[in-house]
Amino acid sequence: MKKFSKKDREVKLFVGPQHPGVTGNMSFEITLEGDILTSVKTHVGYLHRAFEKLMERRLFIQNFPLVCRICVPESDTNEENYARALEELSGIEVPERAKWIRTLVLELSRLQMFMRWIGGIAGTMGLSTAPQWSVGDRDYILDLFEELTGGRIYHIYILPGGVRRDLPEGFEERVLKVMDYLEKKLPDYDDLIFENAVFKKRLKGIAKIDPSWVEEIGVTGPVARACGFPFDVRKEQPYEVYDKLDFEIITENGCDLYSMAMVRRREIDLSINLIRQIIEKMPKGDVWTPLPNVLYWKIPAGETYVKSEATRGEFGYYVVTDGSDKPRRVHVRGVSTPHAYTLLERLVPGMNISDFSVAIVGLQTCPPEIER
Amino acid sequence: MWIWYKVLYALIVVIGGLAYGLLLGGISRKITARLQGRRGPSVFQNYIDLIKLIRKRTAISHGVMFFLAPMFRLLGGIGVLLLVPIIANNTALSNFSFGGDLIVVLYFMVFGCLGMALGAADSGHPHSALAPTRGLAQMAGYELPFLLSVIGLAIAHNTVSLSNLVAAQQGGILHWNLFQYPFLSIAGLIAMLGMYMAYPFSVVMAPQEIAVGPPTEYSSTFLSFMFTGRSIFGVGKYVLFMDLFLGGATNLVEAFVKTFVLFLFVVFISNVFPRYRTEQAVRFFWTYPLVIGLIDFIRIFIK
Amino acid sequence: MEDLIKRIESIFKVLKKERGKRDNLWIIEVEKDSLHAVLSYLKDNESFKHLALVSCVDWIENNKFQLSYILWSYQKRQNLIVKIFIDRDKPEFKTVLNLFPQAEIYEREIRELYGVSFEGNPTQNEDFVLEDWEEMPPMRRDFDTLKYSQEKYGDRDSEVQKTNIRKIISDFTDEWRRK
Amino acid sequence: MDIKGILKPLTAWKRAFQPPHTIEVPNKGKREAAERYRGFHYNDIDKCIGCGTCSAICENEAIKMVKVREPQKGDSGYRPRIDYGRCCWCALCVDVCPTGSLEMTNEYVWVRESADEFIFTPGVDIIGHEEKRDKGYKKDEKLNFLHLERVPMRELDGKERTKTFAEVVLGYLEEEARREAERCIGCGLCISGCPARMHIPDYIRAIAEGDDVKSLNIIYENNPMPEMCGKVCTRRCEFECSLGHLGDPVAIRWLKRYVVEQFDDLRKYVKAEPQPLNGKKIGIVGAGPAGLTAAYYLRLKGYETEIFEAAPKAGGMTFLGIPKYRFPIPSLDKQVELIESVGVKIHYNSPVTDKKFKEMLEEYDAIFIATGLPKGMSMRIEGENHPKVTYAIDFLRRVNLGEKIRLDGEDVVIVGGGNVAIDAVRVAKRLGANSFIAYRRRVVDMPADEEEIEATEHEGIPIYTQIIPLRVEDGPEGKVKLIYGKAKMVQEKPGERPRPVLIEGKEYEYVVDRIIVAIGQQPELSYLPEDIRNKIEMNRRLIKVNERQMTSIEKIFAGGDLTNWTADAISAIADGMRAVKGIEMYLNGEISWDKK
Amino acid sequence: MKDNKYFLDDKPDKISYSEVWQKFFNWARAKSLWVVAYGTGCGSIEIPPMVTSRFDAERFGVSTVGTPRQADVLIISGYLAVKTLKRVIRVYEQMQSPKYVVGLGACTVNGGMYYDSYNTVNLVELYIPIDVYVAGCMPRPEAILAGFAQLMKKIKEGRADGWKHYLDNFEQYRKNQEKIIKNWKIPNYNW
Repeated sequence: MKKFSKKDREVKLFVGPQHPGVTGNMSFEITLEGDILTSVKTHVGYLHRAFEKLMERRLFIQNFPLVCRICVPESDTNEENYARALEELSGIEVPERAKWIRTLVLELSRLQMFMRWIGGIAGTMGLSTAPQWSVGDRDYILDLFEELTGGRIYHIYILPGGVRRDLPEGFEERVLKVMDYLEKKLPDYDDLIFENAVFKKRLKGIAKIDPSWVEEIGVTGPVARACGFPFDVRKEQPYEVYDKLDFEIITENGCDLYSMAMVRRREIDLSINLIRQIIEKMPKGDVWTPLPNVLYWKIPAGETYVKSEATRGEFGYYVVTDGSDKPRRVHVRGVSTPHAYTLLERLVPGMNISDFSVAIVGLQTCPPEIER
Repeated sequence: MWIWYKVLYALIVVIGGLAYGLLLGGISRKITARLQGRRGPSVFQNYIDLIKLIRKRTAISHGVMFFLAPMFRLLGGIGVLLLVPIIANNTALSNFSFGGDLIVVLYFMVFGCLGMALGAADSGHPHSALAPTRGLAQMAGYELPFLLSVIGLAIAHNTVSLSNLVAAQQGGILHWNLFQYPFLSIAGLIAMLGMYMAYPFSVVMAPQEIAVGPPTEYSSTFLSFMFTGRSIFGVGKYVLFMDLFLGGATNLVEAFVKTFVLFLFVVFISNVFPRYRTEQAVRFFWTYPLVIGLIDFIRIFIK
Repeated sequence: MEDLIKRIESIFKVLKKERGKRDNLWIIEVEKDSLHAVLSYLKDNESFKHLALVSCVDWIENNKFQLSYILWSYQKRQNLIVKIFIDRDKPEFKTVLNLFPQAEIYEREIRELYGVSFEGNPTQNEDFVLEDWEEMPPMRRDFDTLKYSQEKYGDRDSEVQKTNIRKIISDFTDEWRRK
Repeated sequence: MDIKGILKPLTAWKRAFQPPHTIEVPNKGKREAAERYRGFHYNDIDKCIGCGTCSAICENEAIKMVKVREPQKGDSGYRPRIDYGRCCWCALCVDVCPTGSLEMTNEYVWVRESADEFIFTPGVDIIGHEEKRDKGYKKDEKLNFLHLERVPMRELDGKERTKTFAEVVLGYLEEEARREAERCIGCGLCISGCPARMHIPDYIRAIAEGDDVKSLNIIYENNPMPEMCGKVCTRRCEFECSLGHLGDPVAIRWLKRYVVEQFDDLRKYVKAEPQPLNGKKIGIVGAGPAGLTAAYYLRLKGYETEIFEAAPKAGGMTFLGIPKYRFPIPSLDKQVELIESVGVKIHYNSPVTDKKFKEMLEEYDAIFIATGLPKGMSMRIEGENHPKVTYAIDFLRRVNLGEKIRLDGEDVVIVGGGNVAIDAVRVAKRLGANSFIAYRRRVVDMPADEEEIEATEHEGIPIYTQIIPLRVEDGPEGKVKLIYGKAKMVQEKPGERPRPVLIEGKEYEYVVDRIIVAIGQQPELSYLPEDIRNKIEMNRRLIKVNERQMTSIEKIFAGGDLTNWTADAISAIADGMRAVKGIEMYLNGEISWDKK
Repeated sequence: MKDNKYFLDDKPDKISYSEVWQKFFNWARAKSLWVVAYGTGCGSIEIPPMVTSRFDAERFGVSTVGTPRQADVLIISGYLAVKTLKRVIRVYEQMQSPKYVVGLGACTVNGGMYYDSYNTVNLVELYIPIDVYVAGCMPRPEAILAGFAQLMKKIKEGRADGWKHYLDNFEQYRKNQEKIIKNWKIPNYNW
């Protein structure tokens, strides 16, 4: 009788790009032994738009409609990062109020991303009520964005020198109203999701990260914080007005998906808290320092690396200028690049196939920012 | 001559069952929508979906088994529906129930699922091939508490005829098995959740994990057969559980009400839980319902 | 931070050092051959454990590729960009995979988009974002993406060209200016 | 077992009793987008000037300009056509639009079945959201990409400057010039205003980039007298500047002045390399801007050029007519030096007579006459020949030629409202007179530059308006009396310039020491031989020429104020440029009088 | 297994039935549109809001399914990278007729903001037939719903025959597709 080798028992399976369990347009080549994964290979490139090449062909100001599309659901971080890089290289000062407004926008953006993520993580486990609620509630934040910036998803609101428009009249109250609404609804989410027995059972102990990996492979964001590492760019290297806000870094010690989920759950509270603080402390004044003539704007040669805390971790922009009116090179550090490749490859062996899509949503991989 | 009447009645029951099943699906969607804070589709949406599916063209071939599987599914559904008496001792609606119908029903229930599994495995899609293994594992899970409760009831009432079971529960609400043998009923009802692939036990049709499970490759007319089969099967199971635990029905209105309550129970649970992993689901079935059911089972034996 | 640069200078040859536009950023250029030693020293002795990014810049005028390694120290809260230049005609370098596992994917990206090969990186020749790519590596400065796109993918509206208003204005009355 | 965890989720059903928050679109009405929503474009095509800035800033090349109407001054006639297969609704075009005509409405539904229906020209193609434009993304007054405020020019103080003939305008410092040049968006509409079609955006760009030499050379491509233009040009380009619609136009004139002022000796910096002589000779009468221009560029093209000038200096009216506080002599010399350095021969103090002109006709292959308008126009009223009545042009000429005139304490009335009138009144003020202006129409109707009118205010010069001179009489104590009537403004047709009509009956008078008449000038053609003078086709008092500056007489080209109703230096330069082209074509046989 | 050049063995033939039935089924088709859950581009960011509680596309019978086999509608949500195009064509050919394609956003019409990118196609209509285009970048959920309304109207009127057009002009489409996609063999990491 022929003995089956391990190789014979292995099944190769392709998850994505068209697969309901994959966030965004990416694919994974997984090897299965029964229900257990033995290895994974990540494939991206389905969303490659050659941003960095296109940016080298466009004026600095023309790049803003591009950068906000680099990570689709979280456009403001991109805009803010790129704007800050240009400000640094060209020496433009930003008015105080603009900084506060930027921080407000960033926090709102984080908040909507977390709301969306709730839908994602619960949705991958089949709890379709959660995405229906959270994506619906997220829409109120998008309405705020629409009112403030004129766009729901792509805001093109943060430009070098400040922000594009001042807050509309009564905007602060409406923000607070939405925050009140969310705070009222969040206990429902806790009941439905975060305290759900099945939810806990599915997430606890899954995708267990070895804390030593965090520094080794450059894991950042909630994933690192779930391992007890207080890494948060907002505190580490405060940008905009984060140094003037009062908050603590959120950490958990479980190192598994449940801890990551709880970090994100608590980040929602933190974001709401920060938004309230910002609105309370926001000063009056100008929101815009006029740029040089944008059609001919040249920035002296130099290079810089700026970063900020996206919902997924350290989002960085490496910008090189050569004194012309176009950037020489813009390289975006997509947060989830190490998460989707190096970390996932280490996490996968021994994982159940049912947990695979939960894990990729739990790590919050975002293909557009990996491939750009 | 009576056999032709029987066939006519059977046809009416199947069509009525289908209509009712589709309507329940529509209502389920509406209720779910309400929970999720939205309007939801019309309750007749499922009818429209079915009409559309029937006239979609299919251009896929994966072999004979692939085509037969939906038939098995449909047959299993019709079999279950036609064997359980909707209204016991009613000429028209007691269907083909006979002395040992409970055993045959159990067989038909597995038959449909097995057919499905064969078809899925034959469709050549790795995801849908994964689904039967999960489905069978889960079946092994829920069949245990279900069989426990069915056998327990059979022993308790000393019969394997559904009509007799129903008859034994007549005479007031407290005579229902639900109250007579509450623990067995709980085990049976939890097993029913598994049977309906309701969350948290929906490991077979797990869209985020293995595409959409067995019917991944199915489309158009075949899918409509599956759809029909599922609706009829669903109604059949509701009727079965009504007969087993809720004392059957003496008229159509009662039957509607009772099946609707069972349906609400499934909807009530399935919308607020995520899905278990396969082995977690099996483990769940083999622990809590089994243990709970055993309490009554032992009680029956002692008696 | 200046101490650190001095310490590095005392051990390695630093070709160029430059303070970034903000306080906690320094950019140093080192010799190509000593890069691994520098990174290794920074990682082990100076707590620069977090490699944020490996990037490549095409300086086509000088016929060079610049490779930048962006490091971050959690303890010092400092960013440090270590850069080297390699020859554009012979785009080869050695991998830093043994120091930073996540460099694998950044190097694969550079390999695909710039054509710089990294000796010792086992997966560098796998597809990253492109599939069946036959032209020169697309991120190189001499690759004309607009031309490529229009030739390959077409353009709906090509008959109306982008109009130069300047030209129209200067043309519209005075014949004498026309040749 | 986690009982709490199993029961808690069931409480979520309480949400089922809250009303759904679904927005019922599109079956039950339509949801309006936010006030600032960046929806579809709207363009007010009458306000739009077709500058193409939106097209320039669009990173997607979604905006292309298409011809909608005939071009005219300050309006290219092109309008943005937007391709919604490219647009990304970033609204950079709205923020950069210099007229504010481009807006975005908050409409957002655009569904089509064919891919070809996504191209439209807002304002031309009506798509249905035009009426609802009260909401949407609009230009913000403060926060946009344009720099609407001009860098102020430093000037001599008003009281200070009436005492001397020193230059009033001090010119930009380097930093100011860069800042001002930076404002230009490079649309090129200014070119439509400039008769000489100078490459304005290019040289402004060069200034902004700090390359003054490049800028100078661009300027010299079609203007050999840039410093003169930089100081006294009527700057019609600035009226067409697209930034002028919402803010101040770019100070094109001051920028040109800045560039040329940077160089003491233009000969070193201007790359003027004349081609070797080709044996053809061109004679030019009059060394005004037109003549100098023609001579300079013809010489660069290899023709031998000679200019005959009656005055002791070149420059024509810019030398004789323009007061030195506006255009000092050294500036003029600098430019003439350059022109002479390329090989242009200028014969000073050599007025052309009819005899000489006949000789010239023999000697030269072509003749260009640009003798301008050296004679003042008369008011055609009684007593105009009074000795105390002079013509402004004669007055200015005398002053500029260095005649020492003092008018201390005299009352001088200047009749007229043009630039010459204002020059005369300011010169008279500087010579010590209490001069003032009497004009037929209102101040707003004055043809003089606004800036000049403002300058009179700074210098404390009154302007009396709606005054119609009736006659001149002898006044007491050797003074002279100007009798005038008041006028009322009558607009006959809407849109027409109102006409002053005398209010009959009442008469007033000014008793002054001197009356200077500045109501226009006329040519002096006595040097032309009689047969030519009789034959030559005239357009009222000016010579008629075609678009190549050809007169009706073979070999004779004409230009400058002599042919040109606008009568300013830049038009004269343009005439010169045109004549260069015409002469070249004539001598190459491309055009001739037969085919004319 | 024989080396199939195309994903389909051969092109499926067309259906024909009487007009009344046609109308009835067209009505049913219009009322029940199942969208394949494939976010091909950044437009997929507005699909979740559309199908969830705030806009609730299920009111019109629009719901998502996980597999192309069962789907009626393919949403091209924005730009198509070359790598995605290959999968999109495969997904489209796996879908069963009658099938419809909705193009979202500027990128599907004329390349959008990636008109000069070497990796995104400009004119999607060259490779698969698109029934309804919705302008926007990205279109709001309301606009997408309006697009669906238009698609429903088109189906009801029996004009939504992009799939027929695809079959009729299969060679032409294939030629266009082959111009871009070099390697038609299915890569080993795709099903």
